[in-house]
Amino acid sequence: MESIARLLQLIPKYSELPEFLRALIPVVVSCVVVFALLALAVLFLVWMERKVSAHIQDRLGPMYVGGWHGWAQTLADALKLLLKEDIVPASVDRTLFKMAPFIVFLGAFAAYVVLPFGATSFVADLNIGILYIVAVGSLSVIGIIMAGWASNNKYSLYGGMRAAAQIISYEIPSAMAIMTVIIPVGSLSMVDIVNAQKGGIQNWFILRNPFTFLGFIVYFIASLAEVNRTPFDIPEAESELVAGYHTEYSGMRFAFFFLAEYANMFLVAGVATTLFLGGWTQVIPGSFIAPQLLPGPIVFFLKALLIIFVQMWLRWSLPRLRVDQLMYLSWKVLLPISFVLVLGVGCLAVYW
Amino acid sequence: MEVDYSGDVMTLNMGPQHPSTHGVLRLELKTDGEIVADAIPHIGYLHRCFEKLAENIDYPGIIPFTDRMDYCAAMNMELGYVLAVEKLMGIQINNRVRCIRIIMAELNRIASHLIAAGTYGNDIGSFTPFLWCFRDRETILDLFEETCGARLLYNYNWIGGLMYDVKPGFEKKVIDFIDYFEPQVGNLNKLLSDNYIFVKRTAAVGILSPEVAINYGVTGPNLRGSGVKFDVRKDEPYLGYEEFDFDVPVGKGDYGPVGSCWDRYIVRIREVKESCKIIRQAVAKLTPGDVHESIPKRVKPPVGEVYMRTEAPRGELGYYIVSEGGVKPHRLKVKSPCFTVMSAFREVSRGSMIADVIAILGSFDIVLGEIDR
Amino acid sequence: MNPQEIAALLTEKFGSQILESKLDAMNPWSAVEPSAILAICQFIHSDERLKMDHLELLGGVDYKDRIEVVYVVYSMKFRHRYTLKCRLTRETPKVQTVESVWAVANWHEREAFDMFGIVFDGHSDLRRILCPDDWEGYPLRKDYKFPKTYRDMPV
Amino acid sequence: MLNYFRDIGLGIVTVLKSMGVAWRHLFTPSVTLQYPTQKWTMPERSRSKLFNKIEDCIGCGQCARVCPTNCITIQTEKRGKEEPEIFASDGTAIKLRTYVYDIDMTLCCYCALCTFGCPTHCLFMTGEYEYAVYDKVCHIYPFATEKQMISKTPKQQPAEKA
Repeated sequence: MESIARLLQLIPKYSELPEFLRALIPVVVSCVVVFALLALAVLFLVWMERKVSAHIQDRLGPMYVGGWHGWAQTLADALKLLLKEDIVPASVDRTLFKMAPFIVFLGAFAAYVVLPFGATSFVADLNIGILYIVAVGSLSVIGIIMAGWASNNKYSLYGGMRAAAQIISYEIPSAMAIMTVIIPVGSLSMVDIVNAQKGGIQNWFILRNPFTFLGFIVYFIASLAEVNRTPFDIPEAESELVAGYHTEYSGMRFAFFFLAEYANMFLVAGVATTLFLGGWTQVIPGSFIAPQLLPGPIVFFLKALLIIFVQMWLRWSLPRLRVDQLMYLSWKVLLPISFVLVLGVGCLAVYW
Repeated sequence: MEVDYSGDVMTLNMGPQHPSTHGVLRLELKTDGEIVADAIPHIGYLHRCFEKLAENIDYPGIIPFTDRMDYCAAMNMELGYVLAVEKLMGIQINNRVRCIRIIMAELNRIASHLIAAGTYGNDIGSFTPFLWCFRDRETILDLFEETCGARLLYNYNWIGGLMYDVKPGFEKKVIDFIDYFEPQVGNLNKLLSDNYIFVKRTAAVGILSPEVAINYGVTGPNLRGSGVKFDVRKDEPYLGYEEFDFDVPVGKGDYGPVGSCWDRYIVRIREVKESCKIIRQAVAKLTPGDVHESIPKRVKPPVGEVYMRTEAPRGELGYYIVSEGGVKPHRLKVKSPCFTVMSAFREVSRGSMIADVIAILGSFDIVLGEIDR
Repeated sequence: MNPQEIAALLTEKFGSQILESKLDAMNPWSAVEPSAILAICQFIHSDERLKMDHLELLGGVDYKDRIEVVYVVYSMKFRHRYTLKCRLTRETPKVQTVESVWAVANWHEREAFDMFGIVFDGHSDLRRILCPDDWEGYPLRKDYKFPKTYRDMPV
Repeated sequence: MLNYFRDIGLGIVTVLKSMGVAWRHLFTPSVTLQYPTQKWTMPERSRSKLFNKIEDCIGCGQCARVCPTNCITIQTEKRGKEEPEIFASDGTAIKLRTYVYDIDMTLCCYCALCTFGCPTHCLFMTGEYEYAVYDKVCHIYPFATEKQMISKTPKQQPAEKA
């Protein structure tokens, strides 16, 4: 946000604007920028998912729209969804039904505020950054339950209930895994966490010690479950619950759920990148071995894309778990492991 | 509308339009949370009056309709029918017809089992094996198309013979396909069959004990999954299957009790390998001959009745034909394997979870066209 | 056991209730008294020499002057098959259910009821199975007239 | 306890194994055919749209009789004595004028039984499979070119079969 404010200073007569406008405009502008980036990222991710799945399945995926490997296919699909009739079934709870997709999306979107894309490219550096992400990120549960309840459809209800149970359960191991990073850094600020990992790949938390490495694995699995990706996609398991909580949605509102899903995917990948893969920092420290070839935000995106690719790769090679197995994994496997990790990291911090 | 006041039980209608009911089947689930207290199947949404239609069409004209019962294994459907009519009329077929019929039936069995395995993976949540299976199935359909011109509904087996002789070079293509295909089964096993998540989802779920299975008239891979070694091809051979050397795989309960969903699934996978074996032998036995040799000019069976059963991919397919001496059958009753296995569904699925209901249904490998006929 | 032995065994056990046997047919069969069908089925299912534990087929046949119910039974243990027939009147076709002997008979009997109107006495759930619940008439009877409409929809 | 760790271990192994298989497939050539631009050649026996070479049709009606779905409508009349004799390409004399020869492709079940009964082999199935239309009526393909010459009172149709 600071950089955007500085850029806005360049506009002639900007400083003559009233005080509240000068406070508001950078906020709005940065929101728009983040939203645009997010939409672009989502479009790209959807395209990427189609391509990854297609090639794993010996197909080609979309090939026509846009020319090169169908790059504009998702754009066309998004436009189609926006142009579609907004169907609200007769017996739904209208207010909740209309609100739910936006709340789900809000949860994903709001968390981007503290995600540091580069050394200076972030909206805000809150001192409780990671806590804020965990808190705001769970907002989407409310939206999902709202969608499930308001749809007045039994499949949606099942989807909503499953999602609630699942996301809330997996919040705990994921928060524990985040703690394995917070303890050595000693700060909740995302920027501080990245700065603690400066100086090349050996300083990243994923390679710092076995506890943080396992922490990364636990966080990765838990985050998969939090964003409802296979093998943990039981809330929208299409072979059981048709489409789960968004069964009754169509057109624009469905697009928002879709957007939120991929935005969430990018969010957890971004958080994992920030916490464990050194955020925007280079793989090899530039100053003395190699020049800084790529700007920070691009490095960040590449790292996040790598994680997202693994997510997709997993999705297209594994079957889905059952509800009880999912809960078993969360409460009996991930939770004890994450406790041990926190303990271990704590010991390291105290006695090393 | 009936209202159930008995506490927390909710009625969940799964189907007729549901992604994993494999067609238009409706399951009335009485659910208590995720637990299914009772699952009542309702069938008949795809009823096309096959048996009534058959009474109004002459014998050769029925063959295209038999194709449409089990559209995944049309060759086997028509094979059962033509064998029944041939038995009724006392027609002898020559060796070439016999071998080509066996090759076609076994190829179609592979194709059908590939669909079964693929869609089962899809039911469990793994989408990739589905497309891999369809990729291989496509090659089989290409072979069929080249031979008889159709990819799905063949009308290839005729009473007393075949529609066309196979094209020159067919044998080589079949062998090439088998050579290519056999390693692919291992690939599928790696991704799906031995996947621990898949095993956890399917083993110890939907146990069908041998006694219950026999009592419910379950046949085919579903019965063999329960550990009963019974295969019409072995135990009541038709078409000279007794000359072929193949095994009858049964469920052994590798990952849990015998008769689980996983056993039923793996029996199909193993059967595919046996089919490959049979095809190799049948191709070796293929002798020159005329496939139209014993096609009767006019199909008019004598008065009588016949019950002929064959081993279709989904189990024992029986045709019961009553002839009153006309050009049309007086009565044609089909004993469809999926119909009987579906009647056992309620028994098996009681007390499982919603996800398990899907797993059980998928492991039965039903085709609604055959249930409703 | 071959069909002759099975027929002999049945005649010995049930005597006059076996109305007619045709053993040179492609599927050797015996026509039995409808009132005795349950007892006969229980016998062939549980008898140590027969053990006919697999009901392959249960279906009706309309012969214009009578309706027959055909039972094709098979033994998984001894691998032998036999066919039983029940001859019923067309006006009030009624026979005892064999659901208690083979569970699979439940659906087969429902189908026979749906298609021929054969009433199975003591059946636990005798509803239509393939046709809609409010369908009129029994489609596989020979004198069945196809309706022009169903619920005001043209058929 | 042992089972617990065994479960976890097997889970990890299976995930890695599945991912390995999937990874290999990421680089295998795909089998997709880009349909509207690429098409495969239909085999010569392929059964799609029916076609009747009406010049060779002798109007015998074998096809209509054998069709299980009654999708072929054929009406003929005797050719007049004074009309010149015409022959099908295989030399069969055409004694009937076929003035209606309609094939309803919506009813056709593509069994090809009609083509085998045809004595002059004028009716055959082509490999053409792209004939989607907007109206069902457009799927009734009339092949007859001649007009009815002798007006006759329509014969009493035989009572419809039950």
